[in-house]
Amino acid sequence: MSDPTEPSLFAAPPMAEQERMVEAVLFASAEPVTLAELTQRLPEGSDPAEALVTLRRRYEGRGVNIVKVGNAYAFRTAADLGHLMHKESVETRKLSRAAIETLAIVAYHQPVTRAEIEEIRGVAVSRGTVDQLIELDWIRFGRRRMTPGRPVTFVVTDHFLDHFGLETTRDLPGLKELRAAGLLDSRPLPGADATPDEELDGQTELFED
Amino acid sequence: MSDPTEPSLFAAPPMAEQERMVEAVLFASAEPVTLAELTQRLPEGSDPAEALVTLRRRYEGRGVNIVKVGNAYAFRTAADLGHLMHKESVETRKLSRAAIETLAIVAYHQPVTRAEIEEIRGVAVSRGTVDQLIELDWIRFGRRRMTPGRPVTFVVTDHFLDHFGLETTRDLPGLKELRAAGLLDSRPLPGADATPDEELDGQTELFED
Amino acid sequence: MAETWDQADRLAPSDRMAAEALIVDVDGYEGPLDLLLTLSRSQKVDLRKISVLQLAEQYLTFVSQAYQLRIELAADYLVMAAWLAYLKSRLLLPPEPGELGPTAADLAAHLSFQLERLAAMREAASRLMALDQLGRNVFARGIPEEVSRRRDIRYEATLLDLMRAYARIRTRDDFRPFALDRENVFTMEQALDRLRSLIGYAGNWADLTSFLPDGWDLTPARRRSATAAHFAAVLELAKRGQVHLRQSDTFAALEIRRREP
Repeated sequence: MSDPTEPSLFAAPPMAEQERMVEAVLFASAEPVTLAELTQRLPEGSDPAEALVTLRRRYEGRGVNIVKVGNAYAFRTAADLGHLMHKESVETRKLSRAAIETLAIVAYHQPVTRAEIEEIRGVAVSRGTVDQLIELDWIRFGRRRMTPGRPVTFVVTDHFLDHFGLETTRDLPGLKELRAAGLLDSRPLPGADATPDEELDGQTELFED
Repeated sequence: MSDPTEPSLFAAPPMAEQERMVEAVLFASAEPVTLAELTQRLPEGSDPAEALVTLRRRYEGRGVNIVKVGNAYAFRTAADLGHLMHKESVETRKLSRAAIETLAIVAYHQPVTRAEIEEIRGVAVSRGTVDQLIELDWIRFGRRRMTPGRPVTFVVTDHFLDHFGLETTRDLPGLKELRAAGLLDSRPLPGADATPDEELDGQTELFED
Repeated sequence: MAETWDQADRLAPSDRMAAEALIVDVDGYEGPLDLLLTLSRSQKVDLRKISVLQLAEQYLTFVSQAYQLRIELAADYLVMAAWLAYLKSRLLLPPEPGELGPTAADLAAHLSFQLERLAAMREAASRLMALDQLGRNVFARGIPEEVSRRRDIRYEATLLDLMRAYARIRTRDDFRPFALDRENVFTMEQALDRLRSLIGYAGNWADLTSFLPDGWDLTPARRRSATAAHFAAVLELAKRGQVHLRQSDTFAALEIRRREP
């Protein structure tokens, strides 16, 4: 970022104008637009992050709002007006109970291995379930776990966040309570081999950025 | 249209609320919306025509405006900001099968020579394919192989990892995992002696360390 | 499900036990843990405070009911039953002094932790699905604008594409059997041609296997293929009235003889 006290060769447009620009770019796109992309598209020296602050405030309580998804922003209709949009709503495939539970486990425990999902649910996870969630672009393969066998892990995608209107996985409903109750800890069966420390590291990583 | 002086059975929402509704409907609709349609979608007794007047005024001079298209209304980017829409015009195309296969081989087997790619794919790799992947900044030249002819090798770039959301190529799932996730349906046919999981031994570096 | 629980809650404990004995429907549960969670609901207490002993009893009753009704129980139900029976005995007996390993109380606490966690994840799943969802409660721009001034082609590929491509290449070999392995297959047409020219010599009863071509009895695969082809060909010839067939016993040698015109 350039030092604001240093005069730039290209004077950035006034903030009100930058706000209009951000508004136009976000409005035009159906997908969330990252801050990096906004910076790239606005004239040199612009500060879209600042423009976004006022713009978001301007749309508070309106029929459309600006939501933050991961590191990106998008206009979305206000949730209370959903009933007016019947025409636009797309019938989504009905997810099986196994798929919904698997999705929740990935979201709350990520990064999580298949074995861990099975341990929590108490049953095997079928191929179709994981496949369906990957197809929906709600979960993806994450980093391998640094434990014997180096199993792959699953994490949720930004598209998942966008779909459920979450800014980050920290906003998952009830996350704090679940964590406080110790229900997100990986707790091995007493007497079983101690869990390698790495596993716990993987757990925390996710929730701090 | 109902006479505003005549009391309706259903109290129409306040005008500010109607404005929000029109705003949301125009935003989400895949086509410009006519006044008749708005009347139909808003609660009984609403006056979308009036809501539109204030709403249009509200968007005057903003980054997006409400424009009348024939007999219908829609949001459009302000004309003077059209230049910002360059990125939106980006046309995305699927990579050709040859390119995606070549990319996959480089990712899973890097560093790999062109002859090795051809051996794995079973067909010649065209220059164009390699050039395209280099141009996309997904693969680059690696070190020369210390074998007769000292052929160049290909490796994937950081940009590739970034694009595909990988930390390292080691995070790529192996065949077993692909199969477990249901992404791979083929099963060795009975009678075929092939034991596909053992075939993985060829890819040593990646799947076992 | 909820109805079943409500109903169960209204009953006296003894009646409830009896009622549960009747709802032995293994298909209704997603494994032993799911069943245990359902059973634990009848205790109407915090999952951390459930009586694992009582739970073990209920589960074992369930399993024995299923057994009496001759319902097939998956192995994992039986493994759980064995483990709970073990746990139950450990819980009932005083700990042996100097005993190593986890105590029965630890094991019981872990089981209630597992149940609580599963219940919590189910609750979380339903809260997740109750969130405002894009395309259902909340909507994106209906007419994304795509002003084409400069055509910039961006090639797209997802990780899924990449993995599928790789999987396709690596499993290509698995598909090979689709292309018939000609080398080790003797077709019926070939056998028919061969037999037509040989049949003239079969004036007396002769074993079918003696007609097999040289070199086809060396490997089992080739022998099987040649035998099958010749057998089919002989049937065809018999149907056409060109040969007689006889077999003295099941699996005995099949003999053929030319049919005199």
